[in-house]
Amino acid sequence: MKVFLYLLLAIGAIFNGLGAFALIRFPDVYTRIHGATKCTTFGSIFSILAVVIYGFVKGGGEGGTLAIHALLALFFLLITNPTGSHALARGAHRAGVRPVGAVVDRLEEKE
Amino acid sequence: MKRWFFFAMLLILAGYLLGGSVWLRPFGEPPRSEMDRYFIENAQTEVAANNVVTAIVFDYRGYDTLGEATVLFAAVVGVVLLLRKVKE
Amino acid sequence: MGNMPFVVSMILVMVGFLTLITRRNLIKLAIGISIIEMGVNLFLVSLGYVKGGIAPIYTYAPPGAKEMVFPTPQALTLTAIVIGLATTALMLAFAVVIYRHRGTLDAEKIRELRG
Amino acid sequence: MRKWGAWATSAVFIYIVYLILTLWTGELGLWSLGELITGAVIALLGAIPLGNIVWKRGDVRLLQPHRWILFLFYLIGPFFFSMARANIDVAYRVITGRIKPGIVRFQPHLKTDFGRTLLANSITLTPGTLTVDVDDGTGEFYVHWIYVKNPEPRPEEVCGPFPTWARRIAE
Amino acid sequence: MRIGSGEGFWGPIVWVILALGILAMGFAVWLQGRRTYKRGTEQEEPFLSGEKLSKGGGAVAGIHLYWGFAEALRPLLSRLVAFHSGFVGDYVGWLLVVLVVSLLVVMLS
Amino acid sequence: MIAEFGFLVAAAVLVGYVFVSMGRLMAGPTTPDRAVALDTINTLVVATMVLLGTAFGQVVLVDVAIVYALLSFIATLYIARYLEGGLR
Amino acid sequence: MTALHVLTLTLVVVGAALAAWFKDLLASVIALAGASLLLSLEFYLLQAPDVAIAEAGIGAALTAAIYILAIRKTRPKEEE
Amino acid sequence: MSVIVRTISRVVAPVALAFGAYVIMHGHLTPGGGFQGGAVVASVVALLVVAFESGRWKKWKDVLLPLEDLGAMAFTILAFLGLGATFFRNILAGGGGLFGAPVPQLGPNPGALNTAGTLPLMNWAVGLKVIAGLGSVVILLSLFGREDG
Amino acid sequence: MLIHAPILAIAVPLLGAFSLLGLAYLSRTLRNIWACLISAFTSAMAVAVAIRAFTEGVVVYTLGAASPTESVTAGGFPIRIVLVVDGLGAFMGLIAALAGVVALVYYFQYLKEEEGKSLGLSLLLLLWAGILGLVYTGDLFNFFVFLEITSIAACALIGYRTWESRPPEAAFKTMAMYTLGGLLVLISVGILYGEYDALNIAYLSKAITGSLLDKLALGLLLGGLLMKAGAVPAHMWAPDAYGEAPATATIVLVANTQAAIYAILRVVFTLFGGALAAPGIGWLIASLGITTVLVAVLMAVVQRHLGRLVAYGAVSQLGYMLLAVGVGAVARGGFGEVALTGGIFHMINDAASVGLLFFVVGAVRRATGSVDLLSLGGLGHTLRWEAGFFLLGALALAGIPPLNGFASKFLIYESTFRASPILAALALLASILLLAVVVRAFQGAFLGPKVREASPAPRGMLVAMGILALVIVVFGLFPGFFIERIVSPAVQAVLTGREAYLAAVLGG
Repeated sequence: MKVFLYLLLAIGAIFNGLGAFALIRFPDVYTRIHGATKCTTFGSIFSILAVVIYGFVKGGGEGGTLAIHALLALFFLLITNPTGSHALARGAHRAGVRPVGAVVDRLEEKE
Repeated sequence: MKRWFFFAMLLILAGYLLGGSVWLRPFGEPPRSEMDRYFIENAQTEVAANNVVTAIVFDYRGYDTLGEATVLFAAVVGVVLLLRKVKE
Repeated sequence: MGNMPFVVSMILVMVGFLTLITRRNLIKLAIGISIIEMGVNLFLVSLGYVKGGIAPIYTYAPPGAKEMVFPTPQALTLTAIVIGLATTALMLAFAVVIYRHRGTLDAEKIRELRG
Repeated sequence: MRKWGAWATSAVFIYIVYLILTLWTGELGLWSLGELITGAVIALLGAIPLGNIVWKRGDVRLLQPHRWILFLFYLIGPFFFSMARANIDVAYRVITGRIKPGIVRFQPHLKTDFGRTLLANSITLTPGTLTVDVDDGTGEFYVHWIYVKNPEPRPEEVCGPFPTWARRIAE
Repeated sequence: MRIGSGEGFWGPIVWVILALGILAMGFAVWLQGRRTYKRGTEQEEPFLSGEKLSKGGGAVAGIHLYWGFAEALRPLLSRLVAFHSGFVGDYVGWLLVVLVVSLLVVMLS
Repeated sequence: MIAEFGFLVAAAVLVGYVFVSMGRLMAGPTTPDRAVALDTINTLVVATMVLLGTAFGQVVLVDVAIVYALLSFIATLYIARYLEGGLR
Repeated sequence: MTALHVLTLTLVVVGAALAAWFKDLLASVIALAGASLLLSLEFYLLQAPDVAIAEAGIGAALTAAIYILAIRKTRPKEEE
Repeated sequence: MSVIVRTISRVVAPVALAFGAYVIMHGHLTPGGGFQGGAVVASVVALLVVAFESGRWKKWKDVLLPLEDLGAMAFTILAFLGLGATFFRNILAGGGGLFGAPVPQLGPNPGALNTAGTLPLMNWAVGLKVIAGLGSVVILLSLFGREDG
Repeated sequence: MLIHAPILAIAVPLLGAFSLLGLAYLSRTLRNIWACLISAFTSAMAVAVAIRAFTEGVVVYTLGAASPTESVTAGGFPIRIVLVVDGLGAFMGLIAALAGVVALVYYFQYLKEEEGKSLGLSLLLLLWAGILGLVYTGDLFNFFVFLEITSIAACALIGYRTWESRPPEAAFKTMAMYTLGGLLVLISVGILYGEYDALNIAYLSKAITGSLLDKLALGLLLGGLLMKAGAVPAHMWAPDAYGEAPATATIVLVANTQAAIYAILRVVFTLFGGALAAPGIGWLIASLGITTVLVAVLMAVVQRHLGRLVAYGAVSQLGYMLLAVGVGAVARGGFGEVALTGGIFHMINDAASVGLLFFVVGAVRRATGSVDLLSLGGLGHTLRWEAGFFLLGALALAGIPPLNGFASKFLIYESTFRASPILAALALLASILLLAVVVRAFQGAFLGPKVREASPAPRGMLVAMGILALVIVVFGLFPGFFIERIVSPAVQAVLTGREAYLAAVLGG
C-alpha cells in the first residue's frame, strides 16, 4: 500500500517536473502551453489520486472528507486548466503573438 | 541628488528593520503566551466555536471586525462616488 | 535561517518602499503599496507561529498534536488583508479618474498641486 | 416556464455540490438535518441570480443519468489513456526538440455548447494539440498542432474518436 | 477670567475695555469730520500730487500685496516652492526622512 | 499507514518546480509567456496544498486548495481577456 | 519543513521583486498575483488556513482582476 | 470570450457559489468565514463579468449596493443585540436553542453546525456585505468609461 | 443607557451611515431628518461621556464581556477590546462632536443633490465615527483599524468633486501617505505584539521595558503619526487635502489631523510614558513643530489659491500644537504643563478658526466658482456676513488679542520661552507673518472695487459659520473658564494620569 502511494507520488512529481521543464525548453507560447497544461494536469491527477486513496483507506469521517475534498479540487483543476490554457492561447493570438516556425496558420488567414 | 538622499534614508530604515527582525526573537518560539493561551483554551467553552480564529474575529475582537466592515463600506462608497456619472 | 520569515517580510517592505520612491506610474505606486501590505501581513502571521503547532481549528484536529499556532495574529491579518483590498480599490479608482482628466499616469506630470 | 426550469436546474446543481462538500458531517445518514436545510436554502437563493445565466434551453438534457455514466466511462477510459500518451509525447518533444507547429482548421460538426466545450478541453489535454479558437457560428475548430502532418486534416487525424464521444455524451 | 502661565497672565477683560476705548476715540475722531463733505464731487477722488488717476486703476489685487517682501525673500521662497514639488515619490521620500530622523532620535535618547 | 513523510517530500519537489516556472515568469519575452508561467505555478501550488494538507494530517486545510483551484482560473481569464483586447 | 519555508519565502521575494521591477504593467500585475499566491502558500505552511483562503481569494483573484481592469481603463505601459 | 470559456464559466459559477456558501456557512467549524466566503462569491461575480459581455451588469450593481447596506446594517444590529450586557456580547452562545448548542466534545471533534451563537449569523451578514461590496467594485470598474455604463 | 455611552457614540453614527444610503432611496427629507437625529444623538453621547470622564475619572467599557467594567480575566490580563476615555479622550471627543455637528449643519445647503449628496453624507458620518473611535479606543490594533477608517473616508471625501481635475490628484497623494503611515503603525503593533503577546495599551504600557525593539516600535509609531499630524517635511499632503476637499469636510479633516496629535500624546505619555520618558523625543517633536510653523507660513505668503493659502495657515497651527506637545514632553511638569495646556486648548481654538475660514472659502467658491486670488476681489460688497466671519477667523488664526487664538498661543509662547528662547522668538515671528498673510487674503478677496456679482450663502451655511464665530468669541473672552473646566482635566490626564489609566483598565 505504502509503496503504491509512493509510486503515485513519484509519477506525479515526475510529470509535474516535465511540465515545468517544458516551460523552459520550448520556443514559443503555444508549445509552452502544450507542455505546461498537459503535464501539470496529468501530474496533479496522480498526486491528488495518492491523497484520495490515502483518505479512503484511512476511512471514517476524516478520511472520507479528505478524499472527497481532494477529488473536488482535482475535478476543478481538470475543468479549469484546459479552459484557462485555451483562453490564454486565444488571447495571445489576438494580441499578435504568432507561432514560431509555423508551417500553416489558418487562424491568421481567417482574421 | 534628492533621490540618492532618499536611498540613503531607505538604507538606514532597512538596517533598522532588518536588525529588529533578526533580534526580535527566534522564529516559532514566542516567549509569552497568556492571551493566546486563553483564547485556545476557552474558545470552545465560551463561544462554542471549533475555529478559534473565527471565534476571535467575531467574538473576542468583534469590534475590529466592525471597523473593518466599515473600511470596506467606506471604500465601496468612495468608489461609487468616484466612478459615478457626473453631469458636466 | 532562524528568523527568515521576519527578515523576508521586512525585505518585502523595503521592496515596496523602493518601488514607491523610484517609480513614477500611479498604478505602479499602488503595486508598491500592495507589496508593503504583503510584507506586513507575512510579518503578522509569522509572529504567531509556534514550532510543531497545528492550525487553531478543533474540527478533525489530529489527536496527538501538542500545540496550536497562535490565533490572534491570524485574526489581525484577516482584518489587514481586507483593509488592504479596500485601499487598493480606492487608489485604483483615483488613478482611473486622474487618467480620465489628464490622459497620463506619470506622476511627474501630475503635479498641478505644487508650491 | 423556461425560466422556472432554468432556475430549478441551477438550484439542484448547487444543492448537489453543497451536499458533496458536506459529506460525512452529520448523524442523519451522511448529513445532518441542519446541513440539508441550509443547503436547500442556499440553493434556492443562489439560483435566483444564476438562473438565467447558467442554463440555456435544452441543457436540461444533460441531467439524464446515462450521459453521466458515459462521461465517467469516457473520463477513465479513452480520455485517460490518451492523456498518458500525450505526456509521453511531450516528454519526447522536450527531449528531442522535434516540432513542426502550425494552426490547422477542421469541422467536427458539433452543435451544442457543451459538446464543443467537451471536445475542446479534450483536445487541449490530449497529444500534440491545443484549441486556440472556436468559431461561434460555424463551429470550426482552430487547433494548434505541435507536429503538423497534414495542413487540411480530417477530424480523426487530429483528435481521434473524441468528436464521436462528445456527440454521444453531450448532444 | 484670567489665565496664568507661571510668569505672566492674560486677562481678556482689560483688552475688551481697551478696544472699547479705542472705538470711542475713533468715534470722537469721526465726529470731527467736515460738514461740507459731499458725495459725488471731486472730494471723493484720491489726491495724488494733483494728478488725475485713470479710471479703475485704483485697486491693488490681493496677490500683489507684500510684493516687495516676497521679492526680498525670493531666494528662500523659491527654494521652498521647489521643495513642495508635488511629486508623490518625493512625498514618500520625505516621509522616510521623518521616519529615519525619529528612529535615530528615539534610539539615541 | 504512515506515508506522511512521502507527501511532504513530494510537496517539496513540487515547490522546487515552481522555481523553474518562476524563471519563465522572469525571462518570458512576451506577456502571454508570463501568464502561462503563472498558470503553471497555480496548478503546482494547488497540488502542493493538497499534499501538504495530508502531510500535516489536517483535513480542513484541503479547502484552501479548492479555493485556489477555483480562483486562479479567474485571474487567468482576466489576463486572457486583457490580451485579446477586451474589457474596455 | 525548513526547506519548504526557505523555498517558498525565496519565491515570494522573487515574485515581489519582479512585480516591482517590470516596466510592463500587466507583467507586473502577473508577478504580483504570483507573489500573492506564493504568499498564500507560505501562510498555509505557517498553519494559518483562514488567512490563506483570504489571501487566495482576495490577493490573487480579486486584486488581480481590479488591477487588470484599472490598467485596461488607462495606459498599459509605464512611460519613461 | 469564446464559447468554451462561457460554457465552463456557466459550470464553474454555481459550483463556486455553492463552495463560497459552504465556506461562509461553516465559518465556525472549518477555515473560512464571512470574508473568505464572501471573497469567493464576489469572484464569481468577477468571473461572470469577464466571461459574459452583457448590459445586465448595470442592473446588478443597482441591486448589489443596497444589499451591501443591508449586510452592514445586519452586522451592526447583531452587535447591538448584545447591548443588554455589552456591545458585541454573544448572547446566543451556550444558551441552547437553535444556535446555542455546545460543542460535541472538548478537544478535537467533527463539529456541529448549530453551535457558536451569533457567529453564523454574523458570518452571513459579513458575507453578504463582502459579496455585495467587492462585486459592485468590480462591476463599477468594468463599467467605467463605457457609453452604456 | 449612559453606561453604554462610549460605544453608542461610535456605533450609532456607523449604523446611521450604513442606513443613510438605503433611506435616501425612499425620501430625501427622511434622510436629512435621520442624519440630524443621528448627529444629535452622537454629540449628546460624546458630551455625556465627557461629563462622566471629567467628574468620575477614567471611563472603561469592555466590548463583549458580561459587564462593561469587566476588563480583565482571572489571570490579570485583558483579552477583549477596551474603550478607555480619560480626560484627554473626552476632550478630543468634544472637539469631534463640535466639528461633526457644525459640518452637518453646513452640509445640507452646501452641496447640490445631483452631485452625490447622500454618499458624501454617509462618508462624513463614517469619518466622524472614525475620529470618535480613534480617540476612545484602548487597544492598539483597534487604533490602527480606526486610523484606516478615517484615512479611507477622508480620502474619498477629498476626491468628492471628481469632475474637476485637482481633487482626485490630492486624494491620491493623501491616500498614499495615509496608507503608508497606517502600515508603519501596523508594523509597530506587530513588534509590540510579538514581544509581549498583548494589544491592550494599558497592559503594554505596564509591560514595556524600554529595550531596543521597543524603541524601534516607538520610532515607527512616531514616524507614522507625525506624518499624519502634518509635520514638515512630510506635511505636503495636508495643503493638497485641505485645499481641495469640499469645505464641509475640511473641519472634520482638521479634527482628524488633531486626532493624530492626540495619538502622539497617547503614545509618548501613556504607552511609552513609563520606560521611555526621554526628553529627546520632546525636542524632536518641538523642532519638527517649529519647522512646520515657519515653512507653512512662508509658503502661505506665496499662495494665490485662497483655499491653499488657508490650508497652509492650518498647517502652521498644527505646528504650534506639535511645538507645545514637544515642550510638554521635554519638561513633563512645571512649564511643560503650561505648554500642554496651551497646546490642548489650541486644538479646539484651531478647529474653530480654521473651520470658520474654510467655511467662508467654501461659500466663496459656491458663490463665484473660483478661489483664485487674482480673479477675486470686492466680494465684501455682496457677501457681507462672510467677509465679517472671514476677518474674525483670520484674526483668531493669527492670534490677535481678544480672540481665542491668542489665549492659547500666549501659553505656548510663554512656556516655549522657558524651554528655549529661540523657539519662542521664531514662533512669534511666524505669528506676525501669518497675520500679514491673512490680511492679504482678506484684502484680496473681499476689499476693493466690485468685480463680479455673487449670491450670498444660504441661511444654513451662515448658521454653521455663526456657531463657530460664537465659539471663537466666547473662548476668547472667557479662556479661564474653559481651561479650568475642560482643558485642565485633559492636561492632568496626560501628565499624571498614566497610573489612573492603568489602574482603571487593569484593576488595582
